[in-house]
Amino acid sequence: MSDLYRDQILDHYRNPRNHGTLEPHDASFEDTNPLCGDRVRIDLRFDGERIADIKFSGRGCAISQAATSMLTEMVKGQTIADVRELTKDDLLDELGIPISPARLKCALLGLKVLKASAYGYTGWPGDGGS
Amino acid sequence: MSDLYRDQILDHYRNPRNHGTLEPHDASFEDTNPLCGDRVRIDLRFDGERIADIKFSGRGCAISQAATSMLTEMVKGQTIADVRELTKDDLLDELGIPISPARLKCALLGLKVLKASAYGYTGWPGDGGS
Amino acid sequence: MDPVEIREQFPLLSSHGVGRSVVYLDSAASSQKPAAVLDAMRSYYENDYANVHRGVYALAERSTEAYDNARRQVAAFFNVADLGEVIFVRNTTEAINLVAYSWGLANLGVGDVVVISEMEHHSNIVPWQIVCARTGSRLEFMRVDGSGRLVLEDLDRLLATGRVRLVATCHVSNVLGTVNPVETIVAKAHAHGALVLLDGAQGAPHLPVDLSALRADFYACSGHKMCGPMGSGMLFGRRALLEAMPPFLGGGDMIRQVTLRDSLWADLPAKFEAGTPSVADAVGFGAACEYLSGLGMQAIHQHELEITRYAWEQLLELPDIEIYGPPPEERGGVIAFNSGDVHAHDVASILDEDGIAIRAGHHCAQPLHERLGLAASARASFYVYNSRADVDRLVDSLRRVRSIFALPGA
Amino acid sequence: MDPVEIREQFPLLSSHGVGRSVVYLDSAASSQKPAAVLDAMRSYYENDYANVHRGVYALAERSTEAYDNARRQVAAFFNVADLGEVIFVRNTTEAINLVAYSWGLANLGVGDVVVISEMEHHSNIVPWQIVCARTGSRLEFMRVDGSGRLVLEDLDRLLATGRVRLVATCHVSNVLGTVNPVETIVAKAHAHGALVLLDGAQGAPHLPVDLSALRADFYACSGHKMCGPMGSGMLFGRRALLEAMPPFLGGGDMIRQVTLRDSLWADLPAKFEAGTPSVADAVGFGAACEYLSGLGMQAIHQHELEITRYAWEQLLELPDIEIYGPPPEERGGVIAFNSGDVHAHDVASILDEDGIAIRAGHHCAQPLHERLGLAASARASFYVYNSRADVDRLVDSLRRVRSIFALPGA
Ligand SMILES: Cc1ncc(COP(=O)(O)O)c(C=O)c1O
Ligand SMILES: Cc1ncc(COP(=O)(O)O)c(C=O)c1O
Repeated sequence: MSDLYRDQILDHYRNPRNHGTLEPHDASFEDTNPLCGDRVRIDLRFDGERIADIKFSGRGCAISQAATSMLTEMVKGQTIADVRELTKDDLLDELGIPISPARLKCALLGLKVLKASAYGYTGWPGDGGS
Repeated sequence: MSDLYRDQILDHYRNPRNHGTLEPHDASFEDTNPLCGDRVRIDLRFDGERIADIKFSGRGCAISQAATSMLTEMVKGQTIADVRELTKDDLLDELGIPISPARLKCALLGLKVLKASAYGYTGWPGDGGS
Repeated sequence: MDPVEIREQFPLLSSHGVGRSVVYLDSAASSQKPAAVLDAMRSYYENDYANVHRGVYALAERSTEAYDNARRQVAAFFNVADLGEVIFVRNTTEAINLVAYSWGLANLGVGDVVVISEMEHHSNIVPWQIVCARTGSRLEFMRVDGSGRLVLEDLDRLLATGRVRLVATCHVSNVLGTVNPVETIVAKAHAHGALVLLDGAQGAPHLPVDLSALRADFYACSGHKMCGPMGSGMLFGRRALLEAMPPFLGGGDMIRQVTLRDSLWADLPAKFEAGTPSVADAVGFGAACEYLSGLGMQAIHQHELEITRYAWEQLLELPDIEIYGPPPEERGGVIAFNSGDVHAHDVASILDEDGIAIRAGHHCAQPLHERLGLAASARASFYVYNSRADVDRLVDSLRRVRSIFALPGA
Repeated sequence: MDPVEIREQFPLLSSHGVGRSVVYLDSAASSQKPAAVLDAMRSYYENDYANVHRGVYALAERSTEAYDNARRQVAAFFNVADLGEVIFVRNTTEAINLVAYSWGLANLGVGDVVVISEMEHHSNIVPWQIVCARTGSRLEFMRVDGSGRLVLEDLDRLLATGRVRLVATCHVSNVLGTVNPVETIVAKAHAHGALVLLDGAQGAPHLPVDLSALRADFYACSGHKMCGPMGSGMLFGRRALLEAMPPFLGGGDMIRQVTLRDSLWADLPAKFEAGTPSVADAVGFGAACEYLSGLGMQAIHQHELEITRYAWEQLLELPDIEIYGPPPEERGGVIAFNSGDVHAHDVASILDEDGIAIRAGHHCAQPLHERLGLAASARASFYVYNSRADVDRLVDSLRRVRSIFALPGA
């Protein structure tokens, strides 16, 4: 019916995985895509280097919310090093739909927030002379 | 040889009539065409309403200087009312050459100065509730 | 007016064009161009090209004549008799900034008030924020009521303080479509000694605008929204105001005389057109004005009223559609809406799959969306080349949106 | 490089064009356009037209891609890696005013000095007069020596005061043709903590310009002088400076977030491009850069050196010709001159009768003409489509001027 709005995307949009907030959390970050008003927040709880729990909240288009939902499933149980290596292509492959340049910012908002949230916990790459 | 630079024009340019200044004078005005740097000054001496003497000075292109020279011949001995009625077409007819829009300001600089000079003596049309 | 015939005059949309199957409903952002406009520009470049002003050779004279002629065409379109009152600018945004920087910096001070409204485009908000901050003057607002109309009591209340120097508001809202009561606003402001700037970006393309009758002090618009090229726009200003204002941009063509220490300004309109103007874009703008006059602005307005009413009725057939702004007879050819809780970007993406071009987002009117409690809206806008068939395709595709998102009733 | 062949690529000048018999020697004012540039613009309007930014439909994406691509082309032409450092403007004049208003108003104060030179175009004089007057800073000058070169000792003396915040000068003079020692000027200024703005209006079209190597802080140029459309130009600025500067024009596209009271600015380059940009003109500008790169900027420079040397030699064969500025090997393709005491306007009018287009007047450089003790000069300027045959026709026609005005030796 739609190249973009496949069942998997709509399913994640209607039934977001790992939705909500974590209190207390070890790290949290929120950002908005100013052009469309999409907003995503991600809370993380760590077990050493490993993501023990992750939850996201926010509002926005189906693409940004579904992509973030799928992203939380991808990284739950992974290490910070894994998150660091995650590329936008990894996420786009997982989404499996043709994202046009104008919608790219929607699709990648969650990833941007996740990275910021994880780096907020460990320090940004390049910080502290590492 | 040239549509614009006919003998009459060149003659007036090389041998300007009524060239110089009048001291004392009854009226005098000077203006420049800022775009090309042409400058014309006209001095007038009146005998009642009649232009008893007229002299012009300045520098500039052949068109502006020749046109002013011809103009002084046209108006010497005329009344202020005559000057008031003089139109740019009268002067352009007298010049008798095809003046392009870009050179119009050159051709009409002297007329503009003459009118300002004469009005400076009698007051501008519309001044003083007349 | 037959939009199907008119469509053939627009190369992109015509039956030979790449957009022959596209339903273009984003003319409020920018309109497509008729061949007449593109041809006029090309012909200028190929037959009359030179820089303008001061050149004594034949090409430069033809180029200057083309520029002057474009100004006459634009002035005639707006019924302005004095060509010095028509300043060519890049777009509405530059026109408003010109007034803000030139008139605003010179005339606003502590205690003075500039009034805008909640429904303004960012281009009629940000320049006033900048200038008010610089001059210590205050920015105040007319609110928008529940039906998308300006709350004129706010204007009365503000004017009554005697502090208002300028009222700057849009002729037509680019989101709500509201046609503001600009004659009333002008009369009220003038009665209190305040000037009026109208942002005509959405007015000039769609309504007959007679600037002699309207008596606004400034009027700004964009050529690219009215069949003209990008890079063209107009600032109209009353001569006495423009003459009293200091220049804005400094450079070639706007001066009478320059010494190392000082300069004398040129006469209007050159005083506000520093540097080499975009003559080609002005020529295209002039041709666009001729084109629109040929169709007739009253006929264009009528056509838009009809298609907007039709779209309004058809859209409201869909459950859960929310339309913002006043009823069709009080608006220009713009309808902003949301479909259930589907995000406007998702709506626009699905419509795009069906070849329907609408805009989604805040349409450079964030404060208005804030006021309406919305993150975004979808917006369909209509122009001379849009037909009822376009509306039907829009509505069909919106049904598909509903079914994809499984909205109740789909 | 074969100018006769190149001429065929310019519709106006080609053997089918209205200007086939015209000798166009006014490219310093504005260049003619190759078909490649006009075709790129037309194709954009006919196949990819929509407003840019934020549109999610296919046309808007193509339009945005066309705009981004144009910026990549212009950036590549000037060897700029960071696209955020390339701001599209209407022309050189707007670029310089942008720096004057944005950087100048924020950074200049009482006691500060801006240094320009006696050979500047009004566009690089008037903005600094305006901003210095507003900020209480002082405008100082490098003089021009008898051979038309900048007196660099003036720069040294002024820099030594420690007061100079900015040195703004032309890359190439539009009257004298002087190619200024811009590397030296940049080094001197930077050594004293002053910034450098180069007015590249006459540099960019004629010389290879590598902005990574040059290290100027700002570089301004006009597309219409380099085979591009009117309405296109570039301001290059170093990222750190542009980021620290407040915006200039306020409106759509240059903001990240707007509330009624406050705004957050967008990232570069959008921060300095308020309102709907002229994408079509940017596309044409990009195509012009490609076109010039295809010919090769080094080859263009070489061609101009040769034709200027030839013209110089031929002109000096005429008695009473006075040429202003340095010898041909130190200049761009511009020769300003006077023929005996014949006024430059008369020269240009007679040349026009012979189909030869030159400029006459002060060329927007009144202070320089004052300095040279001239009311006006005649100016012939050369570009890629000019050949030795054009020079020969110029010289023949100047002989006619002499004979009409019966100059001695005619
Ligand atoms: C040296 C110089 N600077 C600035 C300008 C102004 O260029 P524009 O009119 O395109 O803004 C010119 C051209 O006229 C020039 O030659
Ligand atoms: C009401 C209104 N004002 C101003 C603008 C800004 O127009 P431009 O981007 O052409 O400067 C627009 C269009 O986007 C508009 O709709």
